[in-house]
Amino acid sequence: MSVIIRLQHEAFDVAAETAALMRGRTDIGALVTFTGICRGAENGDPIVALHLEHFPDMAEAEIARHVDDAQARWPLLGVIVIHRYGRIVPGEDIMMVATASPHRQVAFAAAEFLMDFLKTRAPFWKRVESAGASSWVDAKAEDDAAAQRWDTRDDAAE
Amino acid sequence: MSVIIRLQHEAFDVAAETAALMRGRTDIGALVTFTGICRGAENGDPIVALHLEHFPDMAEAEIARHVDDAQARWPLLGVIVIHRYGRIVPGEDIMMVATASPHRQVAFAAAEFLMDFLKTRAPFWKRVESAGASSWVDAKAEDDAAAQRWDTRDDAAE
Amino acid sequence: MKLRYFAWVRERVGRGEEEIALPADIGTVNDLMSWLAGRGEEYAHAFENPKIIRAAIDRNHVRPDTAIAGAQEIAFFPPMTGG
Amino acid sequence: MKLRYFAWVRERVGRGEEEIALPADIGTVNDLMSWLAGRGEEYAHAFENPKIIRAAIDRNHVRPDTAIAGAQEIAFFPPMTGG
Repeated sequence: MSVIIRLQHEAFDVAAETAALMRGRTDIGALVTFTGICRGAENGDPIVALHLEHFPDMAEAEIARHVDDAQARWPLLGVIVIHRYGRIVPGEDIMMVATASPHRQVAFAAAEFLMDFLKTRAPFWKRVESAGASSWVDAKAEDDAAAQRWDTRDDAAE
Repeated sequence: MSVIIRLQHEAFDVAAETAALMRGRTDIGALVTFTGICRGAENGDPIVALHLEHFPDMAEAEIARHVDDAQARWPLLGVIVIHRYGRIVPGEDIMMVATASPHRQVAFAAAEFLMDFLKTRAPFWKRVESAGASSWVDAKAEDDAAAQRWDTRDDAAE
Repeated sequence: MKLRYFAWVRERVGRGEEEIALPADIGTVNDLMSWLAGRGEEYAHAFENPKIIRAAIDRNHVRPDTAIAGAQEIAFFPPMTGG
Repeated sequence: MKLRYFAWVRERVGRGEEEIALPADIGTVNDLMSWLAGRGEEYAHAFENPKIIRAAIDRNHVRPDTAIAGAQEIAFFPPMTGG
């Protein structure tokens, strides 16, 4: 399986990343990509930018653990996870996940699985910069609930 | 909402299509794309090409009905459905779905919903061209089951 | 009445569409498939297992027990395999 | 022992990391948070509600009742909001 995990400040190009994953292969029948984009408002209030803080080594290790877990659950042929950090303005991409498989259900399930874990377990924190103010984004209970639906073992740290 | 539905023989460019959907917008926080790709083998046997036959007017109407249904279920900001017909060789894209929303769960759910219905209700038929033979692809019971999970009313024609 | 055939139904019937004047006593889609099956060897082959054939009236999926009264166009085809 | 702080825990403590010699009687992550809360106003503020603070030992998520024996590095941070 082809796995790419990258943490970077720079913008990424979803098409170039997935093209590299697919190149020369004819065993992939389904490709799902998720792109998370910085919105121009949070809870109705306009924002100037998001600042993403992260814990570099742990983030990479934690993502790799969940990619391994996804591989153990489903017959995946390729996975890409790219997550940006630093200052990101509205309209810019924040992160992407791509999953490739022979069949669509596997690709969708793995992409949702990885997203649910990135939201709740990958050590990234969003701070909102708005006109004259700055505040940390609160974690959402619905994200924890979404991640818990994949739990089959009682090894969650939260 | 921005909706693009296209049936065409020509190849499409997922990145160009989604870029057009996102252009100038800052309300989209989540973009999910699904790409269906022609594999080089079906059930372990190598194939030369897929031939996609379709019922043009009905296909477009049927896809539009399911896009309307998806919009009624979820707060979508954009949907793209492009499906090719004619001869397609291994490694080429067959079809794509893209769904855009403020939040990821909606984008994932709508993309899966549209895929399940495209598989079972959109009038397309795949014929496999292999060395010296040609055969129609059988419908899969698992695709019907996948589509039925969205049924809340008893209006399915099958 | 315009009839249309797709995929292996089309291949077996030997044409993609035709105009046919139907007898007045054909009530449902199922009745129409039975009547078509009696029109010759190629139709008998195409409609030998009507349970696996899907139908659309005026580009809407319909059940086999749907009345055909008022239909402009009826299409017959195998279960779909797009996507 | 190396301690690391992220997001508003870092902002309240006033630094991103530090080396600290811990008393021998600190058994768990929870014990460590209680002890840190007693180190001054900024720590008291950071750890005023330990229930909402997450911890990682050597870059693995751990529960608050996890023993810290053998840890090289312990990190404290709010619930994550990436993705």
